[in-house]
Amino acid sequence: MNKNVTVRDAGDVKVLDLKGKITIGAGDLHMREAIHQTLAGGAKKILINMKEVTTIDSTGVGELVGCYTTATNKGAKLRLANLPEKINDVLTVTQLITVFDVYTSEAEALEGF
Amino acid sequence: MNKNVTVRDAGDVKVLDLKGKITIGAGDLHMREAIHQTLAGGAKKILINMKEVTTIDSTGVGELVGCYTTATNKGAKLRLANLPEKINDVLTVTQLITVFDVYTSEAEALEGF
Amino acid sequence: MTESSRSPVVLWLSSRYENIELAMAALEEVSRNSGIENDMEHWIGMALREAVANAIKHGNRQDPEKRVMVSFDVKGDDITIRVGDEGPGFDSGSVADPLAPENQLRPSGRGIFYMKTFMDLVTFQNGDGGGGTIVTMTKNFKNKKP
Amino acid sequence: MTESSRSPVVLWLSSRYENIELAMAALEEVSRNSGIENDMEHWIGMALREAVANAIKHGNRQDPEKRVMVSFDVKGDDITIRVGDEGPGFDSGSVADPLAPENQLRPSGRGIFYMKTFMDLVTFQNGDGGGGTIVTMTKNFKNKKP
Ligand SMILES: Nc1ncnc2c1ncn2[C@@H]1O[C@H](COP(=O)(O)OP(=O)(O)O)[C@@H](O)[C@H]1O
Ligand SMILES: Nc1ncnc2c1ncn2[C@@H]1O[C@H](COP(=O)(O)OP(=O)(O)O)[C@@H](O)[C@H]1O
Repeated sequence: MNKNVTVRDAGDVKVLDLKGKITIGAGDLHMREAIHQTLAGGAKKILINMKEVTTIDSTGVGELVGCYTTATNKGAKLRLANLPEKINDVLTVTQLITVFDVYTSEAEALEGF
Repeated sequence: MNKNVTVRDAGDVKVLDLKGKITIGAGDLHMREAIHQTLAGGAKKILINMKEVTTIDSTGVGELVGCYTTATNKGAKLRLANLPEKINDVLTVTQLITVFDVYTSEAEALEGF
Repeated sequence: MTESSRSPVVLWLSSRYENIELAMAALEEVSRNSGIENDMEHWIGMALREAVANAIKHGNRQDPEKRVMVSFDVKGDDITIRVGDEGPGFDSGSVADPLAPENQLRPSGRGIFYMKTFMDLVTFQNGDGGGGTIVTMTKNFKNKKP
Repeated sequence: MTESSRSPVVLWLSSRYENIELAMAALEEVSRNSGIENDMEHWIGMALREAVANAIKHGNRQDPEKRVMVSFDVKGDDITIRVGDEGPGFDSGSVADPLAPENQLRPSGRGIFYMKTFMDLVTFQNGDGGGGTIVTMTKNFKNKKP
């Protein structure tokens, strides 16, 4: 299975680059693991870069929500950036776009994080 | 359906560039039509450029054989050039590679046609 | 190809998530043969993913011996997709609304909602004797997306 | 994924040549899931094309109401593909040898030969009461190509 999450640092922010499909049985667990690891490492600011995500299903969306809750519960902040139009649509129809902290670019998301 | 045969002139030789799949229900009839048209137009030298052929099945091979026979019967010569390795293998196992006049490049095939 | 009924295709897949991609590959072929455009295919594919995932997860509980049936039917500008499983069936009327405020942060419960959002019509049938679920989803693929 | 049996997949296709590509798309997915490499997939695909084309052409005579069944089974390093049709059946023993000099320039008659060349084992069965043909083709996909 392709690892479709990579983690990098941008100052004190952990940036997770997601790639490809975040769908049941495919990318869903990698994202969760990566978030949990960065939180366990003490990160307080996490930025998820969705630029290269091609497809997300309800399981992937659920993972995003779960990660958001976990981060909040640990006193960390989670932001999303670079949502492709279709991914944006998927979050919009379930009214999650307002729940998440969404930014159009990585620079914008990092500013004042 | 994509037309996967184009015809061009190289001196007095008609060159047919085949492309993609020469398979049942797909590219098989286009090739036949193109050959018949060039023969009807009085061509005596036909070069089939196979460079861009990705797949050929037994129906496509049969069409090639049929075109060869038709051309020969009309007193025309037919040559093949630029066979990709897999296409070459397909003609080899049915011992057709020796029946056809096969050249590794277009230049070679045109020489002394 | 006649206008009235193109590409009837039926797949029987074992209950593994990786086989979702096979259903997607079939949709891709059916779309190509029926003139369904890429954007439209994406949204239909989204509904198909959800339906097959539910059949594997909730229906067949990932038992690879149990089969998921996926059929594609194109008539005119309508595509009808059926997804069947060998599971216990369920009452689609009592599924929680994922837009209700108390459900907004739940990590699950959005699949059927997506299916209904991206298709024109989605119906659920339980098999005879309560066994199995068949989801039937229809979409006019010449209409705009939701 | 257990080693012993991965990706059993069954397709039921209507008898249209364009559905050959659907069988190919399924093979592609099965290959990806089973670690079948590209070159090997190409040769197996060649045999699959021939088998499905024969089922559509000679078996079902292109009657779109009749179905072609294609199944994939991977056990260990062996892939077994079955292709079934609803045609009249035939005697595979009496098919002419395409390598015989008198057949070399025939425009047809090479399909079964290709199937046998590119797979390890190809067998034909006629259905009960003479109806239908099932071709079973097996290949050890870790072996080199012919
Ligand atoms: N094919 C099915 N068989 C049995 N139960 C199902 C099936 N599809 C859906 N369900 C039930 O409906 C519920 C809601 O499904 P869905 O909206 O897709 O959300 P999720 O799958 O995230 O729970 C599931 O939790 C399950 O109880
Ligand atoms: N599924 C089938 N049903 C009935 N007859 C078949 C089937 N497959 C093959 N045959 C018979 O075997 C012959 C040889 O098949 P093949 O080697 O594929 O060559 P071709 O299809 O070019 O004739 C066919 O012409 C046909 O008579």
